[in-house]
Amino acid sequence: MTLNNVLPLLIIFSALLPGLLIFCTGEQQLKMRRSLNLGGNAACLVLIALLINGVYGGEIFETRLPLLPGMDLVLHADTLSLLFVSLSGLLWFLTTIYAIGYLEGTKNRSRFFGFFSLCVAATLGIALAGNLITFLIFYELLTLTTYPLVVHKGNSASLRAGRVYLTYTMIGGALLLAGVVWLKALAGPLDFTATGILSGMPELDQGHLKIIFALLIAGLGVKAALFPLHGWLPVAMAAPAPVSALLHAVAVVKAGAFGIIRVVYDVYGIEFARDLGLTIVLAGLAAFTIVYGSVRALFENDIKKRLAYSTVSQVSYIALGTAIAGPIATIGGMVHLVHQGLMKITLFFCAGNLAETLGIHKVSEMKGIGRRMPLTMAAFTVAALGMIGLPPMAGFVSKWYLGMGALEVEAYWVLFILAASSLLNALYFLPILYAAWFKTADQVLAAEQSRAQTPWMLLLPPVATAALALAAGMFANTLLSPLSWVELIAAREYGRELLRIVDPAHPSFPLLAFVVISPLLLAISLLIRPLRSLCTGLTPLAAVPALLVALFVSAESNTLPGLFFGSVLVLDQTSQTMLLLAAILWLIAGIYSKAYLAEDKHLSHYTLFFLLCMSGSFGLTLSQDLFGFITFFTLMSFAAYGLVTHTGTDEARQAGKTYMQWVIVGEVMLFSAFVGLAINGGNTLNDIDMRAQPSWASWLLMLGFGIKAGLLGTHFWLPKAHPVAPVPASALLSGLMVKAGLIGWSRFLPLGEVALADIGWVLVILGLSGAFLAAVAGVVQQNLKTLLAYSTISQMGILAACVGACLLVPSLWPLLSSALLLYAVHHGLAKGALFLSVGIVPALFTRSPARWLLWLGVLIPALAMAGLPFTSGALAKSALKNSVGELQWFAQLLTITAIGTTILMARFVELIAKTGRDASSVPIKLSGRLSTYALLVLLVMSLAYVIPQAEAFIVYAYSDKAIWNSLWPVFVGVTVYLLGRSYIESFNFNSVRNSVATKVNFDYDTSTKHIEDVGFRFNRSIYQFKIYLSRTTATISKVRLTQMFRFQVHPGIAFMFIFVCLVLTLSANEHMW
Amino acid sequence: MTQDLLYNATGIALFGIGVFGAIVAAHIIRKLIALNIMGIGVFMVLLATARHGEITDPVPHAMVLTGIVVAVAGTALCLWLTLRIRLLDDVNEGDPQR
Amino acid sequence: MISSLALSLLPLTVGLPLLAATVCAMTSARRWCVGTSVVFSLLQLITAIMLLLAIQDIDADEPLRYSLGGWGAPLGIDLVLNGLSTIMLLITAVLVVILSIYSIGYFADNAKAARFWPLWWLLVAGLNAAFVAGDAFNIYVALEMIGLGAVALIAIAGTRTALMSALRYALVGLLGSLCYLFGVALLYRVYGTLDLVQLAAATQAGPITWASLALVSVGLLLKTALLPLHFWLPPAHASAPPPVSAVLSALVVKASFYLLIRFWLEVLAPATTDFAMNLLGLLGAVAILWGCIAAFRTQRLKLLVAYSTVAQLGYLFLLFPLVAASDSSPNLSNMAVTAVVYFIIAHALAKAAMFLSAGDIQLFNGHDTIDKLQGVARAQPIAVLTFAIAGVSLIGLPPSGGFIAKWLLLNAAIDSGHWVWVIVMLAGGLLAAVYIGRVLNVAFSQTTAPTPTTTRPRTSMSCIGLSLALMAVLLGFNAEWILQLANGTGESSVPGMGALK
Amino acid sequence: MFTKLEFRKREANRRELPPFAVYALGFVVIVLSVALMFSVVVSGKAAPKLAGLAAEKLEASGVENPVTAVLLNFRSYDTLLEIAVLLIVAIAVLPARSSNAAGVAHFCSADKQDVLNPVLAALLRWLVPLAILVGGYLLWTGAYSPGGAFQAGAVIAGAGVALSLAGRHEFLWHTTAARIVINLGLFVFIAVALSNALLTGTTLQYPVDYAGMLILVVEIAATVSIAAILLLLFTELKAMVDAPREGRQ
Amino acid sequence: MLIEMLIDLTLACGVVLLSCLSLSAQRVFTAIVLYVSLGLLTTMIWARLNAWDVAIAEAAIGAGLTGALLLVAWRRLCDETAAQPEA
Repeated sequence: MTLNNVLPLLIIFSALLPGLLIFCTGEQQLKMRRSLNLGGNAACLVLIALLINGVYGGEIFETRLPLLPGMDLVLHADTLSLLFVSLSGLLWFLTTIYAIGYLEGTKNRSRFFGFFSLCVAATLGIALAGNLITFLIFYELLTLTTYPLVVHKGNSASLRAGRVYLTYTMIGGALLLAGVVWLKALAGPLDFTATGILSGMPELDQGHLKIIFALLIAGLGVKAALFPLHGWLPVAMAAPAPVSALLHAVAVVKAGAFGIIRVVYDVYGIEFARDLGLTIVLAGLAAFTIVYGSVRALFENDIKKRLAYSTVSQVSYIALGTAIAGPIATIGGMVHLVHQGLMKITLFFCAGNLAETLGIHKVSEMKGIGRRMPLTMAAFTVAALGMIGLPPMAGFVSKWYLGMGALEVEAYWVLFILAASSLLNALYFLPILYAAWFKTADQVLAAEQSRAQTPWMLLLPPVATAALALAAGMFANTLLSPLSWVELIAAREYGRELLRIVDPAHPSFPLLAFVVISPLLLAISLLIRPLRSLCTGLTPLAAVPALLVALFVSAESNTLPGLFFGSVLVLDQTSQTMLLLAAILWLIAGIYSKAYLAEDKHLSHYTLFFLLCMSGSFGLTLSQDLFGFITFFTLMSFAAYGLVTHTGTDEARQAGKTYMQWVIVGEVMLFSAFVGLAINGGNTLNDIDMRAQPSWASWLLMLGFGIKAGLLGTHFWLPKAHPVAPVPASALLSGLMVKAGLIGWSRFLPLGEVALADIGWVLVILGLSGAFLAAVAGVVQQNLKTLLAYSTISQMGILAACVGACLLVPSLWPLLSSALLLYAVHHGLAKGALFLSVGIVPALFTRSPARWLLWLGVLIPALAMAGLPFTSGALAKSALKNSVGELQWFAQLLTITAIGTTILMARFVELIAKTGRDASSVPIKLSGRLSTYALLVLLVMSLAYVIPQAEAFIVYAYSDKAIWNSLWPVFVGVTVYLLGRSYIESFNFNSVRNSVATKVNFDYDTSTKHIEDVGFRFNRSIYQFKIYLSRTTATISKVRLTQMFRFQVHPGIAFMFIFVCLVLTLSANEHMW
Repeated sequence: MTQDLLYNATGIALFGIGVFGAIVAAHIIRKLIALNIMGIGVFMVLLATARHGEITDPVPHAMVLTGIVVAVAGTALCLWLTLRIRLLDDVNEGDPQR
Repeated sequence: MISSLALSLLPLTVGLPLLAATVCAMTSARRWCVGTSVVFSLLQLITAIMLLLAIQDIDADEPLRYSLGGWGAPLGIDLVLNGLSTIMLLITAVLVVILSIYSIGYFADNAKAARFWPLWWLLVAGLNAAFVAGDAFNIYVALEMIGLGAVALIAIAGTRTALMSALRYALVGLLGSLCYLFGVALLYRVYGTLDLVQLAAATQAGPITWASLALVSVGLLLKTALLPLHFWLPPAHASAPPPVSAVLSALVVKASFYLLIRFWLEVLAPATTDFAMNLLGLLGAVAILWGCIAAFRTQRLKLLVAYSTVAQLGYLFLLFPLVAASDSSPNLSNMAVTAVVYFIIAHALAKAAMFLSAGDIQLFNGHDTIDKLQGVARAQPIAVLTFAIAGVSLIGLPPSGGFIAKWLLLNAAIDSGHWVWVIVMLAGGLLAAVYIGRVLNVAFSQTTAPTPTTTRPRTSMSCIGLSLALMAVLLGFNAEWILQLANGTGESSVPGMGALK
Repeated sequence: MFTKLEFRKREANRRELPPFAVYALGFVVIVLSVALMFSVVVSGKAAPKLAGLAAEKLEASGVENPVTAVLLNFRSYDTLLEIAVLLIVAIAVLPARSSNAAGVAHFCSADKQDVLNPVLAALLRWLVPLAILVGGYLLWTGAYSPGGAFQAGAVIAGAGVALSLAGRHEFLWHTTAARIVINLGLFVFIAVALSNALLTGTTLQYPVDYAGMLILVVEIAATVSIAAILLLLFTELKAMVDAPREGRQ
Repeated sequence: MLIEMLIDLTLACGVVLLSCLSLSAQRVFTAIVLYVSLGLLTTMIWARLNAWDVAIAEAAIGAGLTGALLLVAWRRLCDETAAQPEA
């Protein structure tokens, strides 16, 4: 009896003994009970640590107790079991703390904690079970020990829950038992082996094995809540919150999922199961469950029930990953075991906190809750975003590997499922977050506006798990992260070595990382109340490191192997230029904001999003790895939502909503595309073979970044979102953030390497049409910022067209890329300046003599946009034209676009004159804005000439031909504008405005009716759903359902989705061909 | 041999009659009588078996003796239970009148 | 040598309880009875353990025999000890120790105690006599002892229902034992011996053997309460005092089942047919399902437990078709026998625990109407826990003796390819979960009614029930040891089985 | 079956089953009985092996009546258990011991001063001693010829029944003496059986020389107990019958 | 031999007849009386079967005592006249 022989047993006893002892403690012996509980916890964790250490070193831990002849009770610690064991042990610890706080002063606590510990003991047993019989024993034990917890409250709802729970699990248990016995009869002792027991026994009847598989999966599927067997889970929500947390995140559902993994891998053996044709069925079932659970969650108003359906959906990821049958998918499924556990337990903790502290049980009651319980909701947010699968949260890692795994075995449909699930997750989680953070509270809550008092015992666990969920994704590549561990498991399951190639870390100071992190650090310190005003003041400084790096550092590269999947930040010539642009714009916008929003009540919120966005912007500029790029991209996109909606007007909300929908769609597309990229190499750009990029991935990249870049057809959000933000934020959005799309294209499309004619043509056509049409649309606008937004679309159209041109003719790329950068810098600065000028309009109409100087300041960027010679615009445009080589028609078209731009700019100036006169009466202190603005204008004039990319083009820009080419469109444009001016005016004021107004009104109405009030909507939809289900035929209810969807999903999104689906399907087919 | 067969047959008949009576009769005393008749049938088979011309097998005799005593014990117990039930019933019936 | 010495203790298995009974009957003072009973129950346990050691020590194919009076079969009477009977003796001894301790607390009343203790020991003597019997007629007397003793014990409860069900039980018992005796008489007539081993050696299939097999079976089935003949069981078991109910369900019905095994698989094995065996199995299957349904429908807790006994007895009868199916492999039939032995033990412990807890609940609440038992889990946690744990074993969930038993049965059924029985067993488990879940659901609900003022049963008594339930669970971990016993001597316990086909 | 038990006076011979079932049952019983008879006729009959054996071993048994030999020597274990069966019923029926009667040593009293029918009284005066005498004779002669403990006990019990019916005497079953008398048979039997085990090494094996005497001892004790128990059964039932209608408890 | 046969036959028929009568008797009392007679007749059969011990026991216990017990019980259960005065 060495330690190795008893350690697994000891672990179980560390939970079992406290449980049994707790039963003996009296109701009032608080200290006794707590010390028993926590002592057991601590012992368990220590033992687990020992075990992990040992298993990592390759030792064998096995307890074998004879049970029946030829049937032992085996506890065996392998890598897979350790995954589950450490998850259970850790979460047990946290849940215990939570439960102690949650049940303070209630009845029957001894019973509760006793069964609680027993439940954990059973879970640990499941994890450590070394053969199917032992597994079965603990599996049933788990059923039994959880029953008293489910009915703990003793009211009719929980009794019903208990009954339903027992019914399901008993039937499941019986099926499992039948399967196990049968298998035992066929195959003997059933000890788990890494490559499967049955794969070594080809002589067995395959028909029998199939039936047995069905029995086993049905039995396990009950706990794992696979589709037709999930009914107990939402009902079981009647249990106390710690129980829900434990049941849903760790014990019960995971036990089922874990069992499925065991059966597929260690009993049948994955290859064998695949050969039997079993995994495909399982995968189909899991996929259906994923979608089904999400859809059901959408219609639940009760928070815990929504979470329950979410669990139904998420747990099936594990089954899906298991069933896809490839090493990478396996990693995805198994790692989701841990990740989903961390995230879902956080959500349930938070739901419990809400119920406990404020008595909130419904989604509709969550308005403004973020201010009352910021920590709780922060944890909730992290977990919810992780559930959606947003990087860098843990959920992303799971989905990433699932997606890759699916591609590995060419199961393209799985990507659809993942995409659909992400969308649906977003649909049911984001409204909650929106309501919690961005809405004002109802009267009831508003009455007690103070911050809610939640005991630390209830707060610590969710915050800790949320942090873990975040860390599991962020530091996925570290030694002890779930992912690394799972990779070890997968390597053993498949009998091969999956060595990850990680560059050794440089001991040098991670300068680039510091650039990215400094805004984040400031954002975090912003959360600390005493530091808040100081931090707000320091905001612009966050961009200083970036500026310094962009100016004074050449060619630097940081590799952080622990971060993400190995983060690589590279400062090369391209990114340096972009970083420079970004740093300048952020610095200036930061200073400008200080002045612009000096009296804003919610300045700290603005600053928070501002900083996050800044970090994302820097990060994506520098990131050379997929995970890092998409993380920062996401960070920027989501944080920008806060900027867009900052003013809090209805218009802003509406715009924010549209923006968010597009962002999500874009995220999903990019996710799929990146998965497609990653499958052909690795995580960093160096590893990826761009030439082998699948065409569907290219399409998705084109579209996904196109959304960000405002490509025609995906631009709808842009003219809504850009104008409604505060002026500096608009400047950033239009000047800088849209460039993220450009960066994405240039970094991930196989530019300069492969000709992708179809995509190239589409980009060119869409880009150029966008350039023209947006100009037309912009001209008729009344709002200055909207006009500028259209201008942005137009300009980005030009850039997109250039990218398209590169795809048509790869040889153009080396030159054109520089030109594009130049253009981007020019446009970023000029557009930023134009937007900022909107904020200084009142100053234009003062009586100060300096106002003429100011007018000049406004005109300079406008003219630069138009491309008047000697401006940065002229330089940029000529650079473009000169780099398109033989595509002369393209150059011509580019020249013509300048006409449109000129018209737009002319219109802009006139509008300023018009609106300024009206607004001039309002006295505002503008000195801060003005100084910043002046600085920017100076940069507009100068910067384009000094960046390295400009060198090559300056020569061209000052040839006569070039000057002429840039001059005549301006003349034409100004002339056309002056000619058509009156027509535009009448057009505006007479006909279109009415229709536009009605349209806006209509939008507004629908939004108030159906979208404004999230809770009401959900309430109503549930109510209607039930009514219709009971009273009318199925067809009518179907109609109703589609109606509801119509209001939730923007038609554009629906269109996009279908479009993406089509493209993917086609490309899949192509692949098959 | 004929005597043997005769009493065997009679025993079987008695047993059958007893079974029939024990199942069919409702009154407890009749049931007990029927059971006792069954017993007699069994004993008759045993005793008839015991007779082998001149020699008599004492073992069945001993068995029957034991059987008789057991039968009377069982009968007595049943009757005692019956009477106790009856007494309880009488008490319960009497109560409301008082 | 040691074993032969221990073997000479065999008559003590009957003698000790009888002696205890006379002592108790003569003194009739409660404290004397209690003292005697404790001493004798321990002595009996020691005897059983020594016998167990002895039989493990001896590696004989033949069962051990002890000729009473030194005459030897067929003239004299032999006692027979094999693995199966040793296990039955042991489980009896264990249960008697525990239930005796419980009864000390339960029968605090002098008058009842004076009646209870002698009857208790006489019943135990009858059980032990049946387990070690090697003589057909001796079995008859033992059956009568068991039957009448059980009736008398039920009657101690003194309520009208109890008396009524006791009377019915007595009548059924008499009918059954007369049938049995008739069968024995016919056997004696044909084969000229009463010794079971000699009978086993002599029997041949034939009309008269069939007839006697039928009669013996009907008699024993009446006492074992197989489905159509079960009508007397639920009220009798439900209305008896708890320790009596416990022993009735745990041991008394098992005694007659044990004899059935002996007759079907050993003594009259040549006369059995597959059809008859399957018929028994079919009845058992129906009993499982019907018993569970009846248990679910009943309103009273103790009746529920009693119906559950009917259902559980059904499992035992699945032995016969499984043995019948295992024509070619003695291994398989051994497995089935082992499974059933395990089932008997597990059920004995669990059901005893369940009756004790049901008795506790009834005592505390003053009634045992299930629907009115809201909140019992709070008022009597130990009793409910006992009920639940015992329920786990009855359902056949791991880790419990019931699970191992069911596992073995399922294994046997699957190995022999009998899917019907597999389904029945699984369905039975589920149905059992349904009726046990029903009770637990009520028990865990919140009370609205005020707590009854009836005296609370002593915690120590509740703990005894709990200890039984825990033993039933622990049995799930110690399976191998018991199985070795049942299996190692299993071949000798049923020697007819090898020659069955 | 057995669910509609009838306790009352009911002239018609009521049945538990519906008529159809009764006829069906009758038919089945007749068929089965005939089949049974047939099978008995068909199958042979074993040679009287045990009869010979018994006769052979009779000498060693200590008695000359083969039935007694079987009952109390060859198969005395059955008899032992049989007495236990009787004891079960006795204890079940035995009235509870009342506290005030704890010290009473005698269980038969003639305190009741009811006026008896003189004829009956006279009869009793003769009958009881005669019965006891006959009982004693049967007991004694059981060793040689038909008779024995059971018969003797029954006859003596009959005397007791007569006494009880006469109403003059009352048997106080709740006394310790009564309990001892009832238990005596079983106790002595076990004592002898176990002492035999010490003497001969085998339970219930009498030492050949003392067999007759020991059997007699056992028989006497058994007779006393059997008589007492049978009497107890009768008197208890009678006492319940005589109990006032509103019940005894 | 023949006479013996006849005696046996008569006894057998008598026993069967009596048992039938006893079980089909209208009144319980009659049934009991018939049963006692049956017991006595059985005693004769036992004697015919050379089972004297059994015969004595049957007479004393089987017929006598059982009959007495049945009658006693009958008085309480069915005999209204005996019970009436006490009520």
